[in-house]
Amino acid sequence: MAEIVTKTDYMPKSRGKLRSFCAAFIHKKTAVASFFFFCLLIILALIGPSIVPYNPQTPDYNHVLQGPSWLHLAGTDEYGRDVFSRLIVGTRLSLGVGISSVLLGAVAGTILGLISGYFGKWVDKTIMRICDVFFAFPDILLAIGIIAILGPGLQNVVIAVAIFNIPSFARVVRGKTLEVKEMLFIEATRSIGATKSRIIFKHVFPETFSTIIVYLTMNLGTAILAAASLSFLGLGASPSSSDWGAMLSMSRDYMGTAFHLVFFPGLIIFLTVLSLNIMGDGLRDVLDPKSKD
Amino acid sequence: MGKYVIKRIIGIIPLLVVVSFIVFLFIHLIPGDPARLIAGKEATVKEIQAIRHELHLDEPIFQQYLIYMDGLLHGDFGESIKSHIPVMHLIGERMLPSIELSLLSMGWALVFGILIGVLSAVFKNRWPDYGGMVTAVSGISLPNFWLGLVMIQLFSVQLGWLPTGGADSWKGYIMPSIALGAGIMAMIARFTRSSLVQTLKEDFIRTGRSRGLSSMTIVFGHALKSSLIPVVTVAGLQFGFLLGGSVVVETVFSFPGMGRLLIDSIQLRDYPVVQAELLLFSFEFILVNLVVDLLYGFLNPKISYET
Amino acid sequence: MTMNYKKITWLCLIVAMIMAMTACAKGPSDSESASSAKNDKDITIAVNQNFTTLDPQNVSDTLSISATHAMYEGLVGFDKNMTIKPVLATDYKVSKDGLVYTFNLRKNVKFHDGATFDANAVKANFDRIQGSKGSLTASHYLKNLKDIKVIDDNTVQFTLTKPFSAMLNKFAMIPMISPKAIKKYGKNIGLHPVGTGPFEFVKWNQGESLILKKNPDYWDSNYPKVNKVTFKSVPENGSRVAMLKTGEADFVYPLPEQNVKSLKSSSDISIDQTESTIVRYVSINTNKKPFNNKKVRLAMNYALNKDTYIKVVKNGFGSKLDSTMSPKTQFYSKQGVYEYNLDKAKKLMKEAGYPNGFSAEIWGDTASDTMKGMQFVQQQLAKIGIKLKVKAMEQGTLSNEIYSPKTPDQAKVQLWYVSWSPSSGDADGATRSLFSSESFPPNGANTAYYKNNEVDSLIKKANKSTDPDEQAKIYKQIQKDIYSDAPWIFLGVDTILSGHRNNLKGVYVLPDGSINIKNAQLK
Amino acid sequence: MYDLLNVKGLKTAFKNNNQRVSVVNGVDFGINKGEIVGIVGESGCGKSVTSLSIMRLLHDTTGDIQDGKVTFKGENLLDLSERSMRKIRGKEIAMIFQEPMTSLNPVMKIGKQLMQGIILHLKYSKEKAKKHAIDTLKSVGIPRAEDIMNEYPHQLSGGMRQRVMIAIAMSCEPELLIADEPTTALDVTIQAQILELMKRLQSDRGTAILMITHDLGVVAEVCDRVIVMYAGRVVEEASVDELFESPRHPYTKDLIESVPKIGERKSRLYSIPGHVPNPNQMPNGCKFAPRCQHAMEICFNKEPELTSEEKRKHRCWLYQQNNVGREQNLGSK
Repeated sequence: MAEIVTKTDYMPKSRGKLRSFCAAFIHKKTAVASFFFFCLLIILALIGPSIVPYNPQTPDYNHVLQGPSWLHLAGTDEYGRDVFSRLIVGTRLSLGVGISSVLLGAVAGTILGLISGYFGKWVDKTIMRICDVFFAFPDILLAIGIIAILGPGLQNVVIAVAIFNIPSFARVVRGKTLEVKEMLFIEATRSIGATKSRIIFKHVFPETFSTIIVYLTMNLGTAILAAASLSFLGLGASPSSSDWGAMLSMSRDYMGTAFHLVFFPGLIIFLTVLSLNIMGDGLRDVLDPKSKD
Repeated sequence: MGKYVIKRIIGIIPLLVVVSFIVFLFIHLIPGDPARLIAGKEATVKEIQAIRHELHLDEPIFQQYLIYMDGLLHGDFGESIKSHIPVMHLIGERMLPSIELSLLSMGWALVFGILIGVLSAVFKNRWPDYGGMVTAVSGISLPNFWLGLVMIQLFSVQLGWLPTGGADSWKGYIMPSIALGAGIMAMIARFTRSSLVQTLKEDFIRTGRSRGLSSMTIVFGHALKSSLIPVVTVAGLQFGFLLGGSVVVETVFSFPGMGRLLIDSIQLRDYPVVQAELLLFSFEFILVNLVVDLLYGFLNPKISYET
Repeated sequence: MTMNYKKITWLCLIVAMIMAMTACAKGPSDSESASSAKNDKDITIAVNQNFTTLDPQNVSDTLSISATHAMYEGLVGFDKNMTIKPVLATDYKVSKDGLVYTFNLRKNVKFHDGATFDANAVKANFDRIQGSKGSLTASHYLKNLKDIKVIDDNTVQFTLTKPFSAMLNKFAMIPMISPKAIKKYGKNIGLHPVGTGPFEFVKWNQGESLILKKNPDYWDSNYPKVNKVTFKSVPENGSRVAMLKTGEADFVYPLPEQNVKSLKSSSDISIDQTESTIVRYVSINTNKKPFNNKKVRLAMNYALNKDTYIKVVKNGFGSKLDSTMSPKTQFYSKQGVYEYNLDKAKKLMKEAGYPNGFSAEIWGDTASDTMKGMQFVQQQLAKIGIKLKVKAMEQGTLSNEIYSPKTPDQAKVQLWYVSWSPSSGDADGATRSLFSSESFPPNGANTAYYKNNEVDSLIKKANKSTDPDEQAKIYKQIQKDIYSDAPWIFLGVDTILSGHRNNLKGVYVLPDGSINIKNAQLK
Repeated sequence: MYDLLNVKGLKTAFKNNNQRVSVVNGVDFGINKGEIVGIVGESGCGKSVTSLSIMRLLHDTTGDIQDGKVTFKGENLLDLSERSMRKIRGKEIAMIFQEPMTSLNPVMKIGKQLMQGIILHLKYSKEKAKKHAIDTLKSVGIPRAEDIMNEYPHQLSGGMRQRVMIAIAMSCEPELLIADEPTTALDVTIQAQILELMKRLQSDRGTAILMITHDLGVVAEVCDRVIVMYAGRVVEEASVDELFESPRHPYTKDLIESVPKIGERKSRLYSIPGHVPNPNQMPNGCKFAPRCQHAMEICFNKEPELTSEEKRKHRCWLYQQNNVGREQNLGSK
């Protein structure tokens, strides 16, 4: 979908936009810091497995549950595996689940929102009612229900989390679409007889793009938290994977004896979500100053 | 307004019927056989069949729904498949702690959230604002189960100040309500801030100042009330969620709330309990929405209830 | 102008403080219950689950059984080692053909509501169970019961349809409810327990706690020795341990193995170990390739280091499973363990035609110790090239996956990490459902789809026998046959760990995992 | 020296992208008791900021008073603590604003908004305040004053709201009323009513009024004396009659020129060429020079002083450098 924005007729405009965006974003120091932290995480997710000091899956039954030391920065777990290495390798899983579920939710939500906002009337009413119903369910209950039906596993976590992301995207995009629809140039395009789908995807969608980016960033944090909660309840990632939520779930029995097992995965989740939220705030201030939280 | 409320409440009934049907289908869609789960691992097919018959599980699903609705119309929510305890009793016992916990979490989240939001808005772009917003963003970013675990480790195990869980004394409510409220507080703080910042730019604020009103009167007497609409919206939504019980936090603190009952019942495919609880939950949610709507009217006199 | 908002800052701080104070001030009214809860003769027991019901004839989970056994008693019961002893009966007699059981009842026993315990009360109870048409759990125990006869006030006689060697164990699982209460409460008896036991029911807060008090008129005047017992459900392991440390709880069960070390240093806490009837294993679907090859199954057994299993997964507590049942189960007979031997395992794999191993799925529930065990099996079998996918499923889903296939060929289960404990500690319960070919799912729990005609006929023979020695011999053979066929990866026998404050004595956990509080005593 | 308010060398700057930009730059003027003084100028000339500076109402902006003196009844308001300043606001000096739609709190009943100031400043009891509030509402010509006390702003029309604003401002009998474009947002017929009302109040109560407007018609109708501002400076000050009869500053002339007059037929309305200069790109000399038809060389290099001439003042080289131009002008009179 992103290619639509970079289509030739938008090139000059978006490049100028990009420059002014960078100029404004650079002033948000915390957001920039968060951005770099997030980049670091992405890099870890990509190259993590090849740089870790220990194989994250190899057990060492003679060194179980050791506290943090220079040898094992974040200690070892109940099988003697290096927690630090597992956290790094787990970046790929945890970010992957978060990103794919939010993207999935964003794509579906955006399409629904565009349709709902553009066509209005009963289409709008129907879509929004359904979204309301989904909205009214607490995320985690909905996810538990979905997973109960689909069965456990990461791909189902992705689906569950994506599903409860749809309404929020649909709503935001719809609101923005309503706004954009009234703008003059859309009116103009319509008058030259452009097709509906062309108007929606070539003209309305790019206008909503900045809003979507902001929401994407913010919801990514929530999605990572939700996925972690599901794994914590034992409904998500396979317990043997180094997914952060799964690590937390496996380690909570050691709360009293090996607190580092609980502490570090929680910390990394917290920092990741924090950086995403700060980044999202910064992006919102720059890209979409009108929208409130 | 009384008329409006009655109208809304009557409007709930058909909604609940629809919800009950969806919920019924949803639950029966989940794979798993309650008869198998309660009969135990040594049970034979014949025994399980007997139980299924007893529970009407061998009838077509629509028939089952009618049987269920018939009971419902007579005020009978049925009994737990697992324990044969009346569902109303099971839920009744859990509801009070859940409501208390929700109120407490919401209460302090509102008070501190609004305070932080006000401070941040008033000191916009100065250190109290940064401090407040760092707190808020952290609150949203914290995994609440982790916060719970860390608090137990610190306050119960290390310091021994608070019990690790349970709901038998007021102390048991402190940590769960913090774990639950932290995120909500953060949200409320952010909404209050951004809304109040907008309001403080309004002309009538300047009017107020030109009349010699103090900042205190301006912020709390004038600006806050009109800034609260978005805050009430989130708070209402979150309160609805809270009433449904928080599975994760209840698990961490072994709190006897609705969330854990629901999860236990889903795991045992204890249909009547799950149905009743989801139904009740929808009802609560609709009710909270009604209260929020009424609050809108209080906060914004332009909204009238003629419709 | 910057000072303009000083007041607001102050106001906010003050409001915050007031809030904090009111939160604390809420205390006195509520805290009475908390502070007065700790009396000299009151004890608190923290357990890991919720009670599901207090109807003693409809309980199925060990925890609720524990609670009902504090309030209710059966004609016979188990002692600390799971052997049968008379309780509400003073003695009993079994006819030669194993069909007629005659019980002489204890005199001067009263239910908590004042009703008298006599032969008619016993009959009322058995009538209730048989009248339930299978919806009460206890009716499973009475499948072979033909009729019950009141001989006189203090004598009852049961007749079976066919001999059933484990019948006495089943009688031990059927406690007596006051007939008056059955009439009064009907279906709601689960909420209003009335028995003859040492403790009377006070209050049950769903999902949170169960409070019992001393029965002053208990027939054995030496008991009980404490005034009040509170059971609290605390599912989070760490929290339960914390409660024991802080003294919030006097007795904690189960005690997580990993916490033993940290608790041992504490001078006012003791840890008790009980060998249980709970066996841990991975059932192997012997009907499926490559598991239908005995060499593969043996290789898996040899590849798994049981010592490390106990050390890592069980944190050092537990013993190797050296038969199909625990040493605490009736008619147990020790077999030779498949000791860890990687070379032999690899050799067997090669012989079986899988020198490079294969891929498979291991299933289990979402309990944290199951997930830990599955991972360990995964790590161990990786050494002989078996790549396992760990699939943790929520209970309902798992049971659906396992029990819904109608025929062995439809079954999808390959490996299942699970535990088993015979509900009444008898050898039949530890064998028939697991290894008889009649017990393939959905008819039973033979998820190994193990079929051995000799075992099938031996199981039938054992049930008919009334001679314990003969039964012992039969079960010895059964265990030997099954163990050598290796339909499971034999892992371990759980050691039950419980912790208590040193001033508490007499509370113990039975091998089947139920808690006995009759002898509870505070010093 | 004027006997009510004296503004001397007032300088107010705003922070914009870490840059301080002077919006009001050395404004001098004064008001006598019971006088109606107008400040006119195009939007952006700093007239509203001047009024806000007098009231020290720059709280919620990035603005800051840099220099100057605002003496009210012998007291420099800029030296007062915020607390004492609050006692002046609303009681001694009241203010009404342009937008009656948004200048009232939309979620508070009229009565409460009105009584708040009365209770605060006059220390009346609640009942007495209510009575006083109703009286004030009646005095600004609001029918059914009792009912309106219990109504919300959105239930009133624009003109009514402005009357309410005036009532609120007048409720504590201030000595000075600053009216910032009070009629701009209203219909023409309502405008006249409001101006009439203000004039009546002034003559009844002797309240001095500082009327800030861009509309010379309003000035002509109500003011005694006029101050013309351009780019943050006073460029001319004169009595109403003098100003309209013989405007001195070319800017004033242009302003008067651009007002359409009844009975005159012109092909096009006159408009002043060019734009008000951007505050951070002020020309060096006379700020009006780039748009001035009479600009001389000096006008671009040096800024003229505000010079007194009898009872009027002006800031223009035309009248300072040589008397030729001046005599020419006088001659034309």
